[in-house]
Amino acid sequence: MKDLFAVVMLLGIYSLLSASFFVAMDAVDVAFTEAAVGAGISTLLMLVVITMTGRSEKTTRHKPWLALLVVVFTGGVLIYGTFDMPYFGIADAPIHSHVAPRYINESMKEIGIPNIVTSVLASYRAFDTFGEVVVIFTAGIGVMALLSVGRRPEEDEKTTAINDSMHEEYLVIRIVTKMLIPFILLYALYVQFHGDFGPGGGFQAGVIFAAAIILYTMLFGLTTARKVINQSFIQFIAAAGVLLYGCVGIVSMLNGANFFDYNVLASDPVAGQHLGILLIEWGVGCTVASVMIMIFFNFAGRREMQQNNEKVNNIEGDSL
Amino acid sequence: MIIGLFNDWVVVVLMMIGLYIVIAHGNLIKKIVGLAIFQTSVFILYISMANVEGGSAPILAEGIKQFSNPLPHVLILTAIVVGVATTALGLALVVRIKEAYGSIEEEDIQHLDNKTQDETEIQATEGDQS
Amino acid sequence: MISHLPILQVIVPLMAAPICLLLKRSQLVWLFSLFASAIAFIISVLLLQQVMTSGVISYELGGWEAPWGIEYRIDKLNAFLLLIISAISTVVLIAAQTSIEKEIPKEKHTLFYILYLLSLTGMLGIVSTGDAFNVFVFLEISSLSAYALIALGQDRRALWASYQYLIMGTIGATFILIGIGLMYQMTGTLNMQDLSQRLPEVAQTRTVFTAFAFVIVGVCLKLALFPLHLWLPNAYAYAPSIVTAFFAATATKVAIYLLIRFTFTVFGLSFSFTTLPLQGLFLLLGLTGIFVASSAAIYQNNVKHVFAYSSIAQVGYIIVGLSTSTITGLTATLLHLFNHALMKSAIFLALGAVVYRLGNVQLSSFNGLGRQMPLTMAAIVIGGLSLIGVPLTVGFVSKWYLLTALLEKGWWPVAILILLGSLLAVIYVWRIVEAAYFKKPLADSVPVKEAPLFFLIPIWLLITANIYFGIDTRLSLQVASAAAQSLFGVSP
Amino acid sequence: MDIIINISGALFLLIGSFLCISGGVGLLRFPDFYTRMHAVGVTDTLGAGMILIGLMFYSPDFLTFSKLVIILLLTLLIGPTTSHVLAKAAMHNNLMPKLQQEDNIKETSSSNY
Repeated sequence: MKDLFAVVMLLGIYSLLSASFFVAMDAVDVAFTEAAVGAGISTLLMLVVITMTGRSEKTTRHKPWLALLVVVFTGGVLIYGTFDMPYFGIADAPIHSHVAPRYINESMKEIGIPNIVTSVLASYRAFDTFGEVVVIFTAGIGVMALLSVGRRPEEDEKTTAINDSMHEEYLVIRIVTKMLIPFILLYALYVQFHGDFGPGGGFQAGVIFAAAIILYTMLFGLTTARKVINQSFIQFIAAAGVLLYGCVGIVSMLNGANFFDYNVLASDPVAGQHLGILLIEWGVGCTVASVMIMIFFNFAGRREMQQNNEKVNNIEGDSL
Repeated sequence: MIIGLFNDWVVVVLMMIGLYIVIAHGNLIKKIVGLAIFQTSVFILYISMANVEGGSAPILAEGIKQFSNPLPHVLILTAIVVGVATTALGLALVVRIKEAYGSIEEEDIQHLDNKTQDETEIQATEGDQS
Repeated sequence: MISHLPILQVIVPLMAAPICLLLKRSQLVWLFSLFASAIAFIISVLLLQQVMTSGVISYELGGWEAPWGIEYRIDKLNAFLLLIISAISTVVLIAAQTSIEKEIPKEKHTLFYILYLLSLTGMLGIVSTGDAFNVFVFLEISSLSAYALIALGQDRRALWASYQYLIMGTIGATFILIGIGLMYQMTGTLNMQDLSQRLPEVAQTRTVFTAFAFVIVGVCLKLALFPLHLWLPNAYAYAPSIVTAFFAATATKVAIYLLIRFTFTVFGLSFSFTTLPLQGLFLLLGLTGIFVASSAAIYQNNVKHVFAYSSIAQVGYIIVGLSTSTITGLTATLLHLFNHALMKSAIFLALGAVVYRLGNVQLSSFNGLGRQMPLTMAAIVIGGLSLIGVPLTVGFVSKWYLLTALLEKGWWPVAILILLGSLLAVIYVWRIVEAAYFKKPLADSVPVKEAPLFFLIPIWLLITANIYFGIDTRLSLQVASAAAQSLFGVSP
Repeated sequence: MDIIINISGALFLLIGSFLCISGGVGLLRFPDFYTRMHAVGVTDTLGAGMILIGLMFYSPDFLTFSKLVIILLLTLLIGPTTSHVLAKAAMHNNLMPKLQQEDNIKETSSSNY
């Protein structure tokens, strides 16, 4: 498969198939995230990178026999390990009998949320999710450190010229997107607050929100998108999301309980849990949305810089 | 036996494919694709571990008694997000490598590195003689 | 507030990172991150005292008790590592602002400090958590920020080194994830303490054996043990000097901590050293690592490469100490963790000063540096001596305990090989000393002044610590032996 | 009464699945990119639409019914747009449709692109 474009498309389809596979395995939250994050964002980023680095790929393999040997050995060890694993779907496997029953039976009393995954994600193991939000924040900062481009003054008349030329070319898709974007944003907010009752939550909502804005940026051009959403505001939201998440923990610490103990946040414990989970889901949603937008703006900004450099070189080339 | 462990063998095969791509393919983007496949296979391992025969999704509703285990789902939510973070950072590095080296093939980069390595050594030896 | 110390240790640098993003100006951000790192150091000192007096501290996050919620368990081993990491990060941060002026473009300074704080958070999080999956999450935080920090290096090879480190690091982290998954599948719990109680029943199954193999390989990849060390030399040589100084002293130590934690606490001593021939494997890999890395260090002409290879050799010493699996052996390992962190951060900070003045670290440009930068070169020489293990320095103490452990075990051939390994170290340190003091500077090289004050204070702080702990070993020895005994289940 | 609902629901589902199968077969059999895209267009818009209508008959309460209506409107809006953009992108990369009379070699090479 020499054409990278086909490879990336197949990866997108692969993620979508694995998302539907997770639905078949009763893992609805995971399927939602895999579809939104795996099929959506990573395929999109890879496509942006391919426009910058070219689509063809050399087919010389790098020491294939050594690779095959290592892989077959690791696979062999793993297959050796699978023989004593509990069979697929058996109810009395160790993981269903030790820690999980408490989550399934008591979570309604202790936290009062139908979606057990959200209650485990946000309350029992809230620190894992906090670590995860920091991972997303680190990725955003890392991509910014690598790809951020110093902004030079924009010439306004040049941008409006591009806008008009793009207008007729993308007429149909622009009209449809103008109709769609408000509904996508509304859907993102629905997913954000529906996380307690059905599949959904901060991550999926953040990604869908970012997808809507990325769609706008792709069609209406980076310069107009930068006017609509300025970069420093997005960075502020990313930092604010992480700080909001952390402050919920600090408030519960100041009230005398342990870090991330929501029982002390409100008068009675269950209301405290609801408030805590709502706040941290909001923090997660803000951070994920702003980081995904930040990452895409950095990639697109880098691509724009490369194209300008090529234009400048061509102009110098012609004028020589 | 076969049906019981079928999921785990699928996981092992996917893992081997992903690992092979990462090691054998020279193109940097192909390596990241291999990494993504390698990570997705781990997700399938966790989720097939959590599934209970005849159980429904872990959302409390009246009338449903048997649920699949919510804990691996939480772990995998974290792992997916970590996977995407690594992919985003890897792709940012690929863009910078393309700008710096002009190519994203492992041999070209290795070749250019060895060339600069020899140049510095030649300068060093001249420095010693003078 | 005293009871919240374990979580504050991780939260302080973690919350400092987004705040730095809001502060924007790099001078202010530098002071703020130095302040945050200093607080983390103070907390780790308090924690160490608390642990030494009142034993293990357990802190349940979210108020849920152990196997259900996440639990922070701080015992002597954690507290010792937390002290090393936060101390080194505070000292290295002092020299950060002056060093990155020459190495990182102006607008990326704030992002550098944020990534630095995040990698510090990641490492503190790995060391202090008692939950297996939480280790993976914080491992990813510290690794992601490490990839981005290494890629900030000036040389274009930094990008390629960071990419290779990303691929190897992600494979390592995913191996650890597979290992944790298999362990979880057989026991049903993620808490390390709970795992160590429930694993013996299922210890003889093949799945637990595979889980153990995968976790060990994943951690050894992060550890840069001999066959899996390919990413380390380039990553440390081409990264900004401050990043190398910080990671050389802490990143491998955290991975060694993970190795000790999984082999001793989670899987139990009997299981780890009987089923997998771990003892022989570690001994073999450690020794080959020492000899291969030290001999490779001799032929490098980039001084950072020399000391990167010597780091791999020092990891070899640590793994040999671990393979003895006796109390004195483990004490020697923990001592060497502490001493190696002091040595390597001092040397790499001194190299940072050389890069600040000269711009490159080629051995040829070192000629005649002894007279031009006397204090910096003196620091490198003392660091080199303590690497070899000359008496009155920290290196001697850990070599001494390593040798006694080996002789106690009766492995006198291994002891001789260790001494031979130190001779190799003499050769590559001598090459630098000879270039710096006995060679005339090159004709075209412009004479350089001494390193600025901001470099000299941390360097000489570490060098005095190098010598002080070489003489008065009460603190490091007492904590290391107490930690070793607690790991062996012998109450001190 | 519910027998009629069941039968019509099953009927719609049957038609929908038949359309999807025909789209799939079309995808394999048609020689050229644009004809293949037509087949996919059929599956995407009509096939999915029919299945959704069939599901509406089986929906237990009004909430799922209204959700299904919204999904149907969405697919009717998005399906044709994506086919349009796909065709425009193909034309943009100068991939000429395989016309009946001229069958020169250049096209055949590019058509199985």
